[in-house]
Amino acid sequence: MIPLAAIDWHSVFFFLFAALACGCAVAVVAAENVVRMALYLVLSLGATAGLFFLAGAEFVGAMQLMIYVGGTLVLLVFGVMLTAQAPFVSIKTAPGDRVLAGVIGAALLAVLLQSAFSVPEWRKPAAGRDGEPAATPLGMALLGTRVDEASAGAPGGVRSGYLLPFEIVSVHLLVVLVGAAYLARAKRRRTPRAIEVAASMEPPATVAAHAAVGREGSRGGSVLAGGAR
Amino acid sequence: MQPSLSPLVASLLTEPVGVTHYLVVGAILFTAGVACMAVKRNALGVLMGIELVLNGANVNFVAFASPYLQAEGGKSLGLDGQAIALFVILLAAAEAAVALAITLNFYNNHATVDVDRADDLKG
Amino acid sequence: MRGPGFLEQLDEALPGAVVGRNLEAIDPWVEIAPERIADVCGWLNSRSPVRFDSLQCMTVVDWCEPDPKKAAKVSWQPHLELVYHLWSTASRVSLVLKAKVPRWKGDVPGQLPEVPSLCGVWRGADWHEREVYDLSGVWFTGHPNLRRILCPEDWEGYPLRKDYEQPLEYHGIRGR
Amino acid sequence: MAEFLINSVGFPEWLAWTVTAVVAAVLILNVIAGGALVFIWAERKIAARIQDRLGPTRTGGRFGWLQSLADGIKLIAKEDLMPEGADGMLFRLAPYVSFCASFCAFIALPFAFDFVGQRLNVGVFFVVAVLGLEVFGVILAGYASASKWSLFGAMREAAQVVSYEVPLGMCVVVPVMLAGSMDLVTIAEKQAGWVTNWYLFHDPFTFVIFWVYVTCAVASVNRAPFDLAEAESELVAGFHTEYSGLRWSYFFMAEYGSMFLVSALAAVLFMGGWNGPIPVARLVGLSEGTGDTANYFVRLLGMANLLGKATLGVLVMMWVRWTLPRLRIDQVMTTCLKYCTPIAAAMFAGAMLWQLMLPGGVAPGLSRPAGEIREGWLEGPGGRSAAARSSAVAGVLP
Amino acid sequence: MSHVADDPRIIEFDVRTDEMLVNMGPQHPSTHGVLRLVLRTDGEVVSEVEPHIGYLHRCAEKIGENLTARQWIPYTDRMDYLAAMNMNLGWALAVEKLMKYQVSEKARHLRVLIAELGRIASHLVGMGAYGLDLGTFSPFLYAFREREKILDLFEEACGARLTYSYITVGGLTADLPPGWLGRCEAFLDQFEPIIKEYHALLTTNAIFVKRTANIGVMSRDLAIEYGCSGPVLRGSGVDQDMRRDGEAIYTAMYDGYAFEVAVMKDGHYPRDHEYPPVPADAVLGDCWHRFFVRMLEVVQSMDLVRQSIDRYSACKGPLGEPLKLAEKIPAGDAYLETEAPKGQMGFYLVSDGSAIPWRVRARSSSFSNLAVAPELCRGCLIADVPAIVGSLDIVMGEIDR
Repeated sequence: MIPLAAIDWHSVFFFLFAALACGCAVAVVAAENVVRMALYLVLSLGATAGLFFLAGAEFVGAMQLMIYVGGTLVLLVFGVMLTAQAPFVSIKTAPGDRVLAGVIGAALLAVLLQSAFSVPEWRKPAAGRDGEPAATPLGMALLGTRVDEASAGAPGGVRSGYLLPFEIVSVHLLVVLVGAAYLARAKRRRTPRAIEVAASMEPPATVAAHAAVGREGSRGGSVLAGGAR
Repeated sequence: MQPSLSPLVASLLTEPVGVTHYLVVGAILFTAGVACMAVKRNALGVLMGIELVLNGANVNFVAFASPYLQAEGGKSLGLDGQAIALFVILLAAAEAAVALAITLNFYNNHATVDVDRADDLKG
Repeated sequence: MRGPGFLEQLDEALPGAVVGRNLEAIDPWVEIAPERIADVCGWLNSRSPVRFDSLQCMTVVDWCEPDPKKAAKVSWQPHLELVYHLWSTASRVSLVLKAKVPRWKGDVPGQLPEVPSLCGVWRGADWHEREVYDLSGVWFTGHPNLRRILCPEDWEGYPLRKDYEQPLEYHGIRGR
Repeated sequence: MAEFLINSVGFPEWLAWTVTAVVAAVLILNVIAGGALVFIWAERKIAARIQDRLGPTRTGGRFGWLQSLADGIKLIAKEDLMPEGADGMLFRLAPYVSFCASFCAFIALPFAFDFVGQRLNVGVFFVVAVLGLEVFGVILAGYASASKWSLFGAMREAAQVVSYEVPLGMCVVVPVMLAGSMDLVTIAEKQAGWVTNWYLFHDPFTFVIFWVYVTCAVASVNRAPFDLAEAESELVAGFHTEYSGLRWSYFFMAEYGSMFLVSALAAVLFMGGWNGPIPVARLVGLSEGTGDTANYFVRLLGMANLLGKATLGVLVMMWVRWTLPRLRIDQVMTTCLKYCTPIAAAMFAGAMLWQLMLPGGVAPGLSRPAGEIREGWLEGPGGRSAAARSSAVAGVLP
Repeated sequence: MSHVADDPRIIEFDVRTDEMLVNMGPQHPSTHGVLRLVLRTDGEVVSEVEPHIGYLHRCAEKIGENLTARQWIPYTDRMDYLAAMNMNLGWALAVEKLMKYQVSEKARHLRVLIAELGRIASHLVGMGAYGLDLGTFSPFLYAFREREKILDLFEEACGARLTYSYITVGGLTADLPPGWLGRCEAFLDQFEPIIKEYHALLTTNAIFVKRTANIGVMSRDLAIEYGCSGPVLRGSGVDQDMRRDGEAIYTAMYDGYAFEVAVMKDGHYPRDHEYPPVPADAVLGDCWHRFFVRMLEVVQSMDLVRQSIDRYSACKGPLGEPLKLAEKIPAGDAYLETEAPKGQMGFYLVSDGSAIPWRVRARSSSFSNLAVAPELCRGCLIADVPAIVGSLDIVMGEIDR
């Protein structure tokens, strides 16, 4: 039994989020139903955001939640719903493909794990944890000014920030937005709206003109009884 | 708790996590993503695989960037890692938008989202 | 343009369509040959001097006495009488048209009598004709969608006919 | 609290932190659950009063205090139905996804100086991001219910919430820009003092953007006149048509939780947070650092202040709901894309220029050489803790 | 998959979607009873609406063939149960027309009084329920609050709050209790300023205008062709009101009463009261105008009630007894349309000379008004369907009979 006092809660939460992230990632592969896949992906990416928070990258974590989970995945779920007709909700994978993917995946995982464990320094972190709030330096770096410690030793004192990549990404995003909107267009017939139908019909006779006609018969009653009245 | 399991669990829970831990998570996410791209026939499933792969890479970047996880005297990537992770997230959003547009267009034209049926260019 | 002169115009335009009239009744009416009803209404709607632009009401009176004792005393032969109440929005006058049709086509029970549909004249006739078909059992030829409207689609019989008998049960629900 | 436990009670550090965490979690949970009960009761009373009715009068005494509790018990006892064609797992999971999102956002919400679950230096961002996740529960509920009305509601909600996140984000950025920090505590502390220090009255642009924020916040929590996802006259009940019992009540708690959250966020971002219109604590000589008890009292006062403002926001939402008709989905989108977004963008630019042009503004990196900023950052006055860091940055910027 | 583009006006660029059949009703919060609308939708856009009616069919016409004319009065109550007084009146007048019977002068004015109060009550429900359809709850209760007061008056007069059977063949079942007129006038005085509140909450509310203006536009010809009537017809600019244009036996009831038909003439509504201006977006024949006509008629009916109170109290002499329960009806047939709140309510009566009619027929305004709904809803959004159907102000009891 481990004494509670000895438990590193940071590690506990790490394992919690790591298990959620990895478990849900595997579930994405295993799931047949595309909507469930989307749910697992959401959970996996959300848990990864938790890992980012634990690693001290709060800004990246919040970004991950906002853009990735809140934006991209809602878009993805939208796509799922737009195409979620019964036959496509779960397209079965051939068992052969599964086996092949399993083998290749296992091999890839083995290589990656080997490299992950290969550097001893990576396995033993310092006990004392002291991070810096990264949001402000990151924001400044994106605007072209580096204020973090890493830049202190750089020649000239100040390293350049990410202004150019930042601008490129913004323009890129704009282009992508336009492109995506263009791509997703499709020609389709539709029935004209009621307003358009009404507009295409002959304009209603003016009330005044109508009233003039209306004066011909004074009161109700049968057309045949006119003579008698 | 089983005595045989105890030392490992205890060491996991009591020792601080390092870069390696993150790398393992990243590797699993990456592998799951690759497998997803390979296995899924639904275009959106493939798209989800790509997201997982990018996310796995992101985990690595953040891990290397984090000063928390470094060994004594180790140098972290610092802001560079986080900035790259940010750009990856942004580009993933862009990629998802385009991929989704392609998928929807594919769906419009072929009435299916099965990527195996996208074989118009096959000789 | 009111009074009997209007009828003469109708006769002139469509000779033979008017087969009877009663101008002394509370609501004076004109009887039209049932097969000419669509022509007459078309004329009334578009070419008549008084434009009858709406069909207000349409109904069927079943002249039939199921009780044989009483039936012996009545002066009429069993028949269905279609009654159309037209209204002219512009001139604010009404017109009652009647048309007599046999209760069954060719006197074969179950064969509905046929009358031309007025849907082509007034679109509002659609539901009225469906209701008449549903409750009184008159088939309107040329109607785009002649289905039961108030009763369920699988209902049997025409409830507003005098000889209608309520079913004993309907989908397990006791009727009587 | 943890320091208090360690220093005064003599708890070991780990236990102190655990107890603190549990207490914080329970408190937040109770704020949502208990708050939802109170707000549901308030909504019924307010709706009734607006409509010339009395509302609940009997349960629990004169004003029907316990009405929502009684309703809650009824909901627990109610049969939990699931439609035949529903996707069982997703159907069961959906309410909890919604609720968790609403619940998680409270972690970063400060109730007073240091009265915060976890002080994040990206607090604003975190709250907005997590709040956006609530939509997932709704989408899942709509899809899993196997009902067309639910699906309509879910699709409307998805379209609406994702769209409104854009102007909402822009509105939120303005106070962040003024304070030079994304930390909610810092933002609120910057507005300490008289009412004129509130960002709401900082400049004309912030005043306008506050109202844009109100619009977007109401839309993003799906309240009338933007409650299209559950429009009862069109979609029966929208995404929760098929829900009953406890699961349905989770959606409700999530809704009221988010209502309170966006109101509290508005209070922190624009209305000084726990700093009242009149700095009572300072006027009577109670300010930070005059002793533990006094300090604690000041914070409690601040918390009451913030809760009051947030509750006011919720009450305004209720007032609006019982007064206005509902917009149509295309009009909702028009409001977002044609009005809110451009206005927010223009106000954002305006506030930025105001900061840049007028004395006392903050313009990082533009008015000072980069090296100077870096030096200031590295050698901030307040030591090396995270909180001190952010204040150091704020201090070094002109 | 190739799509043929024929008319650029009806081509839209969008994601490929599939049509969906949705049942709105018969258990749906906004269908005013048990109406079932089958919507064919493409996303939020409705391409076709098909009303299915008959869920409230109670064979009233068949029952009428087995009861005497006066015995059928309670069945007319259950047609437009929100304006039962006007239903009673329609049937009573139709029978009186066939019998060539004339009620006393006092009964005539009392009938006007009661019928116009009934019109106010019905329009209040129509207005409140329309707010409900558009997602605002409070006006509904404000409307019901005032309607309750009318129902209280009715209850005092006849003992019932919903199905009155008060106006009957040959007169009314009873005279008004003492003090009733004073209470009625007090109600009118109290009610008059409240109408401004309704205008503030609904008629001129920006969101309300957005939801109703230029929605469900019904051209004049369409309205006439479908036989629409009442506020639905007048909302399209057709100057027709049976109280003025109907048959002699009905218009005689309103002889000497001053009122102007609530219809837009030459671009404006009658200006005998302070009404809010017509919003710029509103098109003649849209939901807003149908709603507005109802609001105007409430004011108009209040005027008529005031006039009738004066005339009724000026009448000396007895009210007159209604006809016997089994009074024989002369052979023949008669059809009479009266201006009920929802539109022209026609009763057709065929008699073979006995006390029991040979054939009874009720032509209801809502029946014709609802029949237009598919035309109006084509191509609208789902949210517009309740807005359009609500603006027709239908009552299922009248449609299904």
